[in-house]
Amino acid sequence: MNLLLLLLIPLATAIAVLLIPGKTQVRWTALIGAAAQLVMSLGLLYAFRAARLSGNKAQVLFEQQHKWFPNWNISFHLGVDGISVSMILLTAFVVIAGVLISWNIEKMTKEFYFLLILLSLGAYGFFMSLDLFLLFFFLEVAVIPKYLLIGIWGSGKKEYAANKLALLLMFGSALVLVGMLGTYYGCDVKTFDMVALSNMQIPVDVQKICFPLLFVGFGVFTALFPFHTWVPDGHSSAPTAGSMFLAGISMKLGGYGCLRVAVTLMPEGAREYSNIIIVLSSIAILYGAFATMMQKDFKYINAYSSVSHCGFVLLGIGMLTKVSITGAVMQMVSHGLMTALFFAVIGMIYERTHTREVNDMGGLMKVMPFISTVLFIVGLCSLGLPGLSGFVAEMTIFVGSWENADAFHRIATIIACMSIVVTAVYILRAIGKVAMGPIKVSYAGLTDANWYEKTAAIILIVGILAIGLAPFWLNDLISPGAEIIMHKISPVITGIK
Amino acid sequence: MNDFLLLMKPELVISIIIFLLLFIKIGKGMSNAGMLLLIQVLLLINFGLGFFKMEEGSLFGGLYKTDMLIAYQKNLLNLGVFLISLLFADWFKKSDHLAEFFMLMLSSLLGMFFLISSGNLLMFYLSLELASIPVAAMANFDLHKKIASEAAMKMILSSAFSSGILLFGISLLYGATGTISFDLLPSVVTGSSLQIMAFIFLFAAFAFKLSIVPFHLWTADVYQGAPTATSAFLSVISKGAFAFVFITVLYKIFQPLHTVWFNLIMLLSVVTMLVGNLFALRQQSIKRFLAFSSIAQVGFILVGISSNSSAGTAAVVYFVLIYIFSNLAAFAVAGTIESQTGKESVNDYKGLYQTNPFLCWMMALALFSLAGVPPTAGFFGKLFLITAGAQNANYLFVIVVALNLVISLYYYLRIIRAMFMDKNEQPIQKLMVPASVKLGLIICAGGIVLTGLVSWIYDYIQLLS
Amino acid sequence: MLTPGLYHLLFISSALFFIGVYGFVTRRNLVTMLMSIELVLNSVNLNFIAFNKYLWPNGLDGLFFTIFIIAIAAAEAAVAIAIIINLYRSHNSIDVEQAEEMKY
Amino acid sequence: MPNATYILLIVLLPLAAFVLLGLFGRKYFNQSSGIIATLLLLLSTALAFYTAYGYFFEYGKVDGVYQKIVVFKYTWLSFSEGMSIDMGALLDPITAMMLVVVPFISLMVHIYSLSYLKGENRFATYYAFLGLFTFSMLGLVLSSNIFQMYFFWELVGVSSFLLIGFYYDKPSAVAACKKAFIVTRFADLGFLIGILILSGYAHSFDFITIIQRLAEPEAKEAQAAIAGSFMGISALSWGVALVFIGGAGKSAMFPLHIWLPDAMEGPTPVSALIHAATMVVAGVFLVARLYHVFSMSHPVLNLVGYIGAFSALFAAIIACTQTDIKRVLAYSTMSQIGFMMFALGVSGANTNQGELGFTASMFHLFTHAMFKALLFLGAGAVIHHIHSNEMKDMGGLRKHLPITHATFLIACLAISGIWPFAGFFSKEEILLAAFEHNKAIFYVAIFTSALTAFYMFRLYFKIFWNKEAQGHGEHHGEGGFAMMMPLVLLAMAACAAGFIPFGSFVSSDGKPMPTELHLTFSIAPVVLALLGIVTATWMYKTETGKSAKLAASLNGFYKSAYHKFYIDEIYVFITNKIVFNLIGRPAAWFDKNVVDGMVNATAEGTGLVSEK
Repeated sequence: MNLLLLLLIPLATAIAVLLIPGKTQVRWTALIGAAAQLVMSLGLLYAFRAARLSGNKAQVLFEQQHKWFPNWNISFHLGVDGISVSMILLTAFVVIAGVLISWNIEKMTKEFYFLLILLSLGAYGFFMSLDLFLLFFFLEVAVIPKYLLIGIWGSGKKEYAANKLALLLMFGSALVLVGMLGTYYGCDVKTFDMVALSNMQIPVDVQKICFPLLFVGFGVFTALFPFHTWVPDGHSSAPTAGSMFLAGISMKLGGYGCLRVAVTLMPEGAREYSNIIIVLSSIAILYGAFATMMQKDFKYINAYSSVSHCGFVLLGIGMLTKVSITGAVMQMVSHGLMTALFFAVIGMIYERTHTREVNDMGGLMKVMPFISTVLFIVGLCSLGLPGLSGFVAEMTIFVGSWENADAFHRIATIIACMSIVVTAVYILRAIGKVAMGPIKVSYAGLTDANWYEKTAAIILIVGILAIGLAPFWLNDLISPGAEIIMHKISPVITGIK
Repeated sequence: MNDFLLLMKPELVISIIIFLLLFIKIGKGMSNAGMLLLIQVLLLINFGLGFFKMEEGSLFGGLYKTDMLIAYQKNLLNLGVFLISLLFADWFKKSDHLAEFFMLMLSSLLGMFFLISSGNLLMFYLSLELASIPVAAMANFDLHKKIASEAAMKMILSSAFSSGILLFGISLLYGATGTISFDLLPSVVTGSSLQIMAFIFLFAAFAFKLSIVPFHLWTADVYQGAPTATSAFLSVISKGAFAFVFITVLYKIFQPLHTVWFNLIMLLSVVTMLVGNLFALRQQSIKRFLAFSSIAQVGFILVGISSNSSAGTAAVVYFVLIYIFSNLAAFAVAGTIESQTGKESVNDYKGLYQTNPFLCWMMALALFSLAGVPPTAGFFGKLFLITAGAQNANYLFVIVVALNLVISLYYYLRIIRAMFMDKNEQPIQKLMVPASVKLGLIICAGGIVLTGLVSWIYDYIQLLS
Repeated sequence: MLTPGLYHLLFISSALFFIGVYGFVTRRNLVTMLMSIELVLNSVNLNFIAFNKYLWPNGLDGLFFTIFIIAIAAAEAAVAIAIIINLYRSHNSIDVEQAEEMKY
Repeated sequence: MPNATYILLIVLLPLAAFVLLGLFGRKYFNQSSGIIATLLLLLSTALAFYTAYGYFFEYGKVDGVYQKIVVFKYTWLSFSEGMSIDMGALLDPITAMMLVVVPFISLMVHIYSLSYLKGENRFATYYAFLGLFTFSMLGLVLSSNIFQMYFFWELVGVSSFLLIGFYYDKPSAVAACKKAFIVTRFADLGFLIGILILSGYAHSFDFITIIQRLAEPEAKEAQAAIAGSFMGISALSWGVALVFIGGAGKSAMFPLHIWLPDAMEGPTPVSALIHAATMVVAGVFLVARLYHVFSMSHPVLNLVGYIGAFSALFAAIIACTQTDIKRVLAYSTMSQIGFMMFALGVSGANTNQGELGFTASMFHLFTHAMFKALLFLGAGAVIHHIHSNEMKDMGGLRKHLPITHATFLIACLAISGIWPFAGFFSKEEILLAAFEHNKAIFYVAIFTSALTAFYMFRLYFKIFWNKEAQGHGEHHGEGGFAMMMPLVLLAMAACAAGFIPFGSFVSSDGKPMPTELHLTFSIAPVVLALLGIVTATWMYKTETGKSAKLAASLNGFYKSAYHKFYIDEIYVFITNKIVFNLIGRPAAWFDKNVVDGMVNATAEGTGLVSEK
């Protein structure tokens, strides 16, 4: 399995999209590219499992390293472990759904798809990088397409939202940059290579300074309280596919970065600050959920709920146990799929009703059974219904968190658990208002989903069900990766106790 | 004799071109388009020739020195001038005195070459003047424009004044050490108070030339008033040349005073960045905007310089290369629009994308590169500058620099927003972009994308420095 | 009779320099400003000569420098005057206060 | 040994019905979908009966003790060594008993609905939901792992949500289904935390392991759980108490009962299946499943007892005042489940021998399922006939609906505890268990029992006797074979179920439990029940003003009972005024103005600086 292919396919697609004339051709090109990418990702999953089954115990598989700015000890170093594979899969699913859902974009179609694919390129690269610099490069690659997607194709306060998003994310990456440089110069051996860095002991005082920088930096991407305010505005102003990518992929970059860079490289720092992380993420979980309850705009509902759900990711990471970290990654995958689907549904409904105020809608089940059913499924997934992916992820985080036996961690866990009730309240409220109840006269003539909307929704639902019904494969994928991380952290934790 | 020809090749070629132009002009002359084409071809040849036989050596008893890095730096400047000849074709073709403009510009370039190659303060001063004075004339090239003459006036006065300060510094240095040779100076610079005073005068002069805060006041007016081609030349070529020579002066001559200038540069880099960024936030004129942006960029260059290492040198040279591509592209778009419509306010750019997508993409690419957003080369350039600078710096400094990246992004996005997002009832009409401008922009775009991703370019520079 | 020593010359040159700087900063007439710059340059000339003569009499560095400065000052003045004349044509004034087409 | 494939099929056949009908039902076989689902369920029921038979009579008993048999177990999600969510099937007496109850009632409801919902637009969807519910409920009772149970617990909740909200365009139905889901969800939070606490000490999610480790006073895990304390209460107590909250939510125990009456917005057969016979007893089942662990904590067991008893009385009082017949039945359900709960609560003094309360509770669960399903289906027939839920629209229906009338009467007698109907036997055992262990609960129970008889016969007379309701002529008859057959079958079960020697099958320790009748003890309850019936006859057999007078004489009390003691209003106050206004709104405001404001202020500050 050559990982470079995973970068070259989107690149080739992007270039093809730029060169090909005609909107229909552009759409199909993008779709074919996304499909190829999905096939590649599934192939990667297969190859990865095959390699693991055949007893390959290496930390990262399919490694490849090319010379790239050797003077700074930077290299083009790619490789995947189970965590990355699952994130790549997530990306592939969301991308193809995003491409499909934007089928009816008429304004600057070519540019739209180009940016979408550029964004996905950044995400793929980010998840595969084993070099800090490369990782940072891809992290930033993904920022500007978001800005443009929101600013050009968005709605509402789009310029304000786009600016806020770009600046806050850049603020985050600025912190990451500083943390990265601190790490680079703080070690005896100057290198950006993450494998090399993780094999050496980064001095404790460097960790104590750089860990918060890196964690907060990445945390901004994943809606770390109180840097989450780009989330509601950004998501709600973005076009449908933009929101899907933002919440589905982009927020996961942060979580992945927190885990892969901050926690893995700096266990001492992680231990030092884990309590703060837990407090902040608990706040985000509950506070995000309560704030969601009060929202009336459908997109805001999902955006705030993303804040709450991403709180789980950070909570899982902050709890620093193997199971909770596994859960955090699962939550990233699950939330990625789910929230992408949620935004897709909101987009579909908005296309038809031209309003996002939940109070203005009602009884859509009658005219759009498919869309409403998808809304039910995604809503139930969001509130953690068994059989769907959200349950698996949340439970794993809860169980993992509970492994910490002291009162502080347990109370935090219970606080996080409480969100399942609040989530149920706002999800049901939204669904009840939108899909159920008597239908408005003006909506009686609306039509159900088109083929592309259906396909997009079904692809994402398949992903959600695949995790929700049979989580063991995902667990098998992630858990060894989490174990390696824990392997680094455990001596630190037990050493202190 | 062979040595002479070989080592001074860049200067000789430029001189030949200048004279060639002069003869043609004195002779029966040519049509503007033909002349421009000729110039472009000549400059291309000049650029190509630069890569032959880059060697190390010195002439005239150390007055003139060259080595691989210096030759490379000259190549960069050649490239920039060649691009200018392509990018501002629109304006050139309309100009009455095309040949003169290039003669002036090439003279200035010649001065810069000597400046980079100078091994002696006298040579340094002479070439500095040769590099500066023609620019003032270039600034006044739109004779009928009021603001052009104002710009030229500000340019020449500030340039002359800074020369005066520089000379005063040099004279003090001479008095304190008794030598003006670059080779001898490092061994005699000891850090006496007179030397520090001389250094400060010298530094101030450089600050003028590089428009480092607080000596930046002339920059915006000159950029706005001068013809866009001149502003581009000023902001890219002359900045680059001065940055190169600044490094030489600091690293070679004033190495013993390292502790003195290190903190000064750190402080000034942050201040320069902040001022550049904050003023750029609220500019309406695109050229003024680019002026403040280039002030901020100088702040970043200073970060690289502060590293006091070969990595810093390499990062600065690399950054200048990228800066040539990015800033020239931005100026070219602004210049093309200005020369065809006379509009140069950010508000005029609203809705530009609907009519001129090509120009907008080029502008966007250039601005992203200036902002340091990947995958453009500007990202790498900025990052290496910061990485080099972080070597000796503390966290606070790096954080402030990194946050400046965020602020700068904000105002670059302003232009992007105007072009791509804002609605406009009457956007600028569809413009005819001349082929050479297109070619130049595409070269710039290629440079912006590839210079970063293809790492051997940087490796090569690092090898030289 | 008092022979002028290095310090006298330096005093004069420094005075000239600062007078020049002061003039450049305060005067509003462009020609006067140009004259101020000439003062600065001449102070430098004086410096070089003085240093050469009193401190480093073995070389001629300072002397040469002075000659070049004088030459270049002339060139500079020529360009500057040309520009000022042009400015005068368009503004009908050589007062810097009048040259404020460009605003922040 | 039991055949794993069969057991798997029991669960998966309803799921197959759900998937098949859910995906393709509306398009391809709308009206035939009922038949398909029913046939699939019939197969499942047959297999379930076969399994239950096999367990009770062939392989379940080893050395005279019924064993807990794990038929199969697949690791579904493995957290760490020993901690994993397994999908498995655990067979023990209560599971086997539930394997009889759940598919049987479900099958009856399936058949009944064939006629009841005929012509309904979303017929296929309805059956799909029924399939989903049956699947989840079967999965729940078969769970071998506490997390597996939670998994199906939630699924049961959601299928209940879907079925209550089946008439989604009725605002009241929407409100009811949301309420049901959210209230039970709130209770599930307790369940979840309870699971975390218990499994945290037991280091396992496996039921058998948890019971082994926590119900054995000598085991080190149990000692740790007892020793660990929070706010002066042992961790074990916290754990089981929280689990009980989960059960109480599902089983509509006070104060988490508010969703149950509203849930009657669903189609009536659904009420019969979910809100009478199967889902609402899941809480009882849960407590029974972890009975041995509950026994380790007497305070919690007492809590279970008192809450059960209070709910029984509370619901019975409200039931006397309601006029919607389904609501009366709903409150009666709550009351009966209260009986089951306190039966569990009053026992458990020791774990070494069988407990009468446990057996009685399970017995009552079994019989109650039969006659309560019957009552609901009967009520459904009535509603089907006159298209109203309100008592005031009814009366004198015995001539029009003879079969319904007869079966309804049987069910009323059964629930009132009149010999020889099923309710008599199970209720006697419960009362006996209460009498032996806790006199206070016993008196409440016996009073409630009388009250039960009173309100059931109030209902009965109001429907079938009393005044003649207007204009029956144009209505169709009783709804055909598909509706009558389940009624008759259930009535037969309600008559016969009491004679099953239940104690020899189901007991807390697996050994047979002697359950003979104590005739002398039975006199008092039966007499009281008869007294209730007589009172009801006197007041309601014909249209008289006596009931109104009585209501007037108890004015305040009657009013508050009629308004369900204003519990709903309290909830509304808490959610609207406290949760929404005091938490939600400030959170949203804080986010919009403070947190976001800081971000904007930074941006504006930078802008201001640049303007000088």
